[in-house]
Amino acid sequence: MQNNMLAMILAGGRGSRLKDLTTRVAKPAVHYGGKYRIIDFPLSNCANSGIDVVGVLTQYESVLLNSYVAAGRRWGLDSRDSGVYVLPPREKADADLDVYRGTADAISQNIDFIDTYDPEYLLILSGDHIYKMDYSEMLNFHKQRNADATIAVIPVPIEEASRFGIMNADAEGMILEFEEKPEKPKSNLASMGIYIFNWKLLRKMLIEDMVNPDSSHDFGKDIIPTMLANDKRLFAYKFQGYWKDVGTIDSLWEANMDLLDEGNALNLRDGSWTIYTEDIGALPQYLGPNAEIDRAYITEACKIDGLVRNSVLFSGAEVATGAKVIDSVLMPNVKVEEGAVVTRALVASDVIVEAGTTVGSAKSTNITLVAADVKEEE
Amino acid sequence: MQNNMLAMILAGGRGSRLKDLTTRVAKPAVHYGGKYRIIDFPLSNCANSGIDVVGVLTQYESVLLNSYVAAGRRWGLDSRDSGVYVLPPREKADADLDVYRGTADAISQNIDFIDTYDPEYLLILSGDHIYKMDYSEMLNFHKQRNADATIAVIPVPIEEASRFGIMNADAEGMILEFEEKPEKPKSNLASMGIYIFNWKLLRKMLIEDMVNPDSSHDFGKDIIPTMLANDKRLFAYKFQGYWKDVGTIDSLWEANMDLLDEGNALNLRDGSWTIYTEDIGALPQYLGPNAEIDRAYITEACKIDGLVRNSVLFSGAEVATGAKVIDSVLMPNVKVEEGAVVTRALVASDVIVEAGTTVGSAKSTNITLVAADVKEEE
Amino acid sequence: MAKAFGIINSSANHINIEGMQKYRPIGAFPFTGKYRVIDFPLSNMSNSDIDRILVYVRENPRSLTEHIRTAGNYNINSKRGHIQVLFAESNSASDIYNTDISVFMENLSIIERLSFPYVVIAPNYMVFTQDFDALLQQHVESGADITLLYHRTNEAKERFLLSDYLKLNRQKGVEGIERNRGTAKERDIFMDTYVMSRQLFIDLVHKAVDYSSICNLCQIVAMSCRDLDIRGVAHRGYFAALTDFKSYFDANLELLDPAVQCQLFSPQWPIYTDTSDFCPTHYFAGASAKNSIIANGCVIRGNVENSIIGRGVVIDEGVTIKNSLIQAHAHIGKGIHLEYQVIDKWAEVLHVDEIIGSPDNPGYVKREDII
Amino acid sequence: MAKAFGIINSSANHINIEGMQKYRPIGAFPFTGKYRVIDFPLSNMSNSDIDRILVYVRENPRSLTEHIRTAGNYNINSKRGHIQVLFAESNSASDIYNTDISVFMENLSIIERLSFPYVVIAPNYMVFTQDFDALLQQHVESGADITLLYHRTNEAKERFLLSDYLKLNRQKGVEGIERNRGTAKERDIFMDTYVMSRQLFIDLVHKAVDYSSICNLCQIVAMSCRDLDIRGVAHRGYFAALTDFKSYFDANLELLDPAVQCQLFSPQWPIYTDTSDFCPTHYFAGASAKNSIIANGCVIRGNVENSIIGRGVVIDEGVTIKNSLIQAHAHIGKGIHLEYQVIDKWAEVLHVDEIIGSPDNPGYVKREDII
Repeated sequence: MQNNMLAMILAGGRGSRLKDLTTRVAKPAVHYGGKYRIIDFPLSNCANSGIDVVGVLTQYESVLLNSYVAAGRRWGLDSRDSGVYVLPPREKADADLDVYRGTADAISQNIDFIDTYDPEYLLILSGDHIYKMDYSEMLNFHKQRNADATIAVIPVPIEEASRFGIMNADAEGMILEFEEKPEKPKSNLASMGIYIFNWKLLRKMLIEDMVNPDSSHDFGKDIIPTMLANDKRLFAYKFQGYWKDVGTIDSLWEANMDLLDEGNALNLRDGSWTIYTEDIGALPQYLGPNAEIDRAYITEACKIDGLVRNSVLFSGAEVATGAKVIDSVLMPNVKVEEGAVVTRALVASDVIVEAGTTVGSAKSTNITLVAADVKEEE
Repeated sequence: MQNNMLAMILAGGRGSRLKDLTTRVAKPAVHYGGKYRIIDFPLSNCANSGIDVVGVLTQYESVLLNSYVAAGRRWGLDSRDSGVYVLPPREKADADLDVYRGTADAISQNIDFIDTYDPEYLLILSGDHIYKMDYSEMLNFHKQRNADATIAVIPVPIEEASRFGIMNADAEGMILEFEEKPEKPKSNLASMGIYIFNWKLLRKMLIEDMVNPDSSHDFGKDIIPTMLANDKRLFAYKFQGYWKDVGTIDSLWEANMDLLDEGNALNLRDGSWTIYTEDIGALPQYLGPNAEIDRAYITEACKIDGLVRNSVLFSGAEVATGAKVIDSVLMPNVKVEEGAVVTRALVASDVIVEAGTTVGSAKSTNITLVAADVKEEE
Repeated sequence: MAKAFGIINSSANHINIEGMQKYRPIGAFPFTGKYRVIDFPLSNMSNSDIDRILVYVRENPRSLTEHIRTAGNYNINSKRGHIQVLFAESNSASDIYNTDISVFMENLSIIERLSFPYVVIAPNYMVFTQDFDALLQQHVESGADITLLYHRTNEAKERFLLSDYLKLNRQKGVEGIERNRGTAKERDIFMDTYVMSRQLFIDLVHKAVDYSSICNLCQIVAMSCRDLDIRGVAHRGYFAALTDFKSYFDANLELLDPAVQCQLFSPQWPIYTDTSDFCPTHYFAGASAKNSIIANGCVIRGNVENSIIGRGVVIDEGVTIKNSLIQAHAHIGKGIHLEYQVIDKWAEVLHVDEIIGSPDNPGYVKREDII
Repeated sequence: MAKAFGIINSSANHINIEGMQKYRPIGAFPFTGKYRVIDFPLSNMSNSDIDRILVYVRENPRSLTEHIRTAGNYNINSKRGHIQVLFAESNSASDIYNTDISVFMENLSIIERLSFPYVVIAPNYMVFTQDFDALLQQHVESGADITLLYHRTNEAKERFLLSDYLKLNRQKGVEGIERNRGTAKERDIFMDTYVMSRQLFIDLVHKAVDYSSICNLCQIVAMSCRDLDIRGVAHRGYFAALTDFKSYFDANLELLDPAVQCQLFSPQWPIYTDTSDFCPTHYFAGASAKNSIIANGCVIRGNVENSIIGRGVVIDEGVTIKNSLIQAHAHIGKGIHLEYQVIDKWAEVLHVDEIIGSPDNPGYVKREDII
């Protein structure tokens, strides 16, 4: 292990506010940005930060997610001593098969896995955020502060702070207080759900937490408060840059639209911090003789012979002659047939918008989610 | 998928007759032959037979097994469209988390995984047998016979046949009858637990079996008899060669000892059918100035300055000056200290046999399992 | 599993694609934006279950060696299979000694240790798809000593002028292999693709060496037409021989026709290449793109028509590009007008107003040049 | 993550290991049975978090290119990192033009596109372990322009006679780099290992090219001693320079001493190599092996003493092997007696009774020879 830090990604979320997008796949496997899945971001961040071993804690309906992350070569995490390991709940000699009871419990149930690598530091990540971050710099910060735990934080507008876990820290970054969704926030530094712990200390605390009947076995609700109560050295590491939790259809659409902006902060084209993903074997995008493109983010295997304006098209999306796609996101393999019009919509994978139909509206407040084929009414 | 066949390895067995060897690892992860683990055999057979995708169905205490098989590069199963996928029981939208109820249920619960690859054929293997077999030839046999299912069989001494599932087949190999552990076996062809099914048919049968309250959800007890009862075309594919189910300490010891024979049928040195395994980074074996070697199978990272006779030494095993290892198997990282004597024993990983002690006996009927450090009595 | 190993052969030294070939062998040339020419023979072999492949690289090995280093990208089991590069190791006094036969001879011990009974040999400068396993089966069943693949054309007067053609009898027996000199309309163009037993291949290598130090494989096979049973098998589908600058240019632009795309690319016969990890292509307001193939990672603010754009290309405001190939990482600066051009990798076209070529005489801007 | 990329340099053309070097560069030579010489610099870089590595191969690239093709074997992230081979692409009229500088010049655009501020350069013909990240840190903190690694010896009269040494002042400033001519007992042998900024490296390449077409890196650095702040850092631990047949032979046998083994191999600093997938070694009744290092995959029926046996070697009944290196896949036939020999890969020693060399003059049997 290059920097003696092992990463664990919590990827068990159902993401039920993403509605039909997550009935068959877990939230971290949801598509984003034309060719990516959300979990590509923490995994690529790990690869680029020199982390060799990543455990992915899955739970709900995870066959697709499991297969997806198991192919560690996508993120270069397939060298001699490295790997991406899928860790669902499992039966043990001394315990029956049971679901993970909380974020901390998911780690506790995998202490044996972590011990195999004997890491000095444990990095805990969430599988459903979009951002680029060098965890090795966070680790340097952690070491310099001689911290017991370091929590990445991001400034949020103070009026929204009550939706987050808020850190109150001193000038050095030492955390004095942690409040989960405070009514009257004292600071605007929200936890990003990214933690570095000294493994030995965390291991001890997790073992205590597992048998604590009053614990909900959660990092934010139980482990961090207990550490603070025990006067441990907790530090807030301030992150600057693009960070998005795409919890709803609207925010997922918006995060995709962000990519159309000149100089957007995520900058997926930056070769020094590439986000790696699945490789698809297909022709590059083909634009037919009638294609009209105006502000668009388009990837391999798309075929376009209609109008695409202000939209993001995922692998294999097709826009037939005379069709119009405006202010919309087409997920993989969506077909918009001749003359159909899609406006302010997020069209789920494999959906066919039949010839001549219309979905979405320029005037709607919310983004229309199109999760089933659109047929002409008779 | 090169030959349109996907493999599923049943690797959930506890292997409790292997005693202390399987308290921490599942049976398929047990060491064999100096540098291998048992599951290397089906996985390497898959790789060498041109199978690209392998699902490994794990259940009990599988963290080590999961991490081990997840590194698909060990068997070259890490190319673009290939992979080794660990499939423990999991929670679904329509079903709670529950253990696999039988061999057939383990497949049934992963129908969604298999469907992703849309295979024509499904190969079902057991994770705990030692043998080399070209499954592509078995598939050719299956296709030529236009079979619905093909079961690999091996001739066993007729007096032992009642311990096995026995196939009664006609001259063409068509199975007329299947008897699980028959008192009066009519044939000596024992099932090796290797099946090729036409996936579409099996899928249908598994869905029926899942809701059948009388079924134990087992291939041998339920699926195969039902297929025979429905007049499906089942064929027996006769295997010639080395095949061993190492269910007990004695048989595991024996299988290791087989490797010492001139021209043993397993022939691990055959470059045309290599068994791939974990790579260990260490010096080759070093034999000191006092080493005496006589009939031995010794691998990398061993250090020997004593006597080794008629024995198999696994990675990192050490035999100090003046120590003697006779008719024994030393699992990884065993240390036999100065002057200690090990005879007719199987010494488990990491055990230290302290200086001057003696374990095992040339006269014992059974092989001595040494699972804890041996200290001098005071 | 196929019973053959594969060899991907280099173009002989009479073939030279001006400009671009200075930097890499034809096998490493970009094709349709994201592929390289060698991806086609490699994918043909991989899809035909041939997973042990020797690639002869005559010159400038770096880019090709880089590109094919990961067998896994071609869906080849990395333990069982292997893509191995054969270099011309002994620097000969003159390029005429630098033949495929001399490299096979140098590496004969490797070939002798391969336990496959057959070999399939395909060229690195032709683009087509072919199931080699089916071809091998046909070869074995026919009882022929050598099977050669050919493509029938009725444009032999204008095209394939640097290629050979097979003289076939009515039983598809090969009576000779000769250079196409454009004297007839219909020809069975030889696709430089051979199937034979490994032993016969080894014998032919020895025979060629004994005959002449500059004899190549095609010549020794041509000379053996009387002694051996050599048969032709017809290829169907898209076929391009990249033998000079114009044929390379035309073959690329031909792929802008969706009907041609379907011939070469089908879901049943995937063409593999290395992963680029480029983000999608970003079109800004004011950009336009018509009848074009555009790879990922581009930033497009100008106008593109009838062109193929490689990975990571940057096209500034007001640019017009027509009937051109823009290779990866090139940069076309504001307002520039390009027609019938090949802009090589990493080139920057910044300080000109326009470069206009013609269909018969497309232009070329060198790799890494700034103009 | 280290802030440097790595270059593994080839030995200059005054170094030649007779016999073996005909078949592969020194970097591809076997060392202690299962490793190759280049595994040491590559593992040093990988363990130092240097994951972008250029390997210059002067000649016979095949075996080395094969060996290092999978960065993952060296525990390098295959997306983030990359081992790239630089070939001498332009065949020069004479070998004297075939210098490291000429290859760096040819590939300067690659080097210029790498965004690392520093470069660490290590040789492919020396065996040692060194934390390059610590060396880089020392370099940065010292403020020196160039840091050179050296090994102090008091055997300079007899050893390292083809190596250079550093003329150091009391502040470890390098005042000159000169060939060790065996005129003094104590010397600070230069380990051909450099740390400098990428920009200075590029400047030096240009400077060398301007100075002379056959100037190499060591020479241009030596000439810069007055103008630049160049400092030496001492290396501790095992060090071998493989510069002729005897030094190669001796360095291997030296590793039979467990104390020397510990110096070079430690669990904290793993040495990586490619996987062989060989089964364990099989000793039959009547075999014996003492004070030897034996790789996997061997079949041993004879007697081995003070020797190093490579992978897959077959040693028949009645054989006696003493003080020898038997390279991979060699076969020693019944009853044969070998002393002080290097038997190269795939060689078969079958039709002789004995070959006895001496410590000062070990013998050599060629690759794939049958004798």
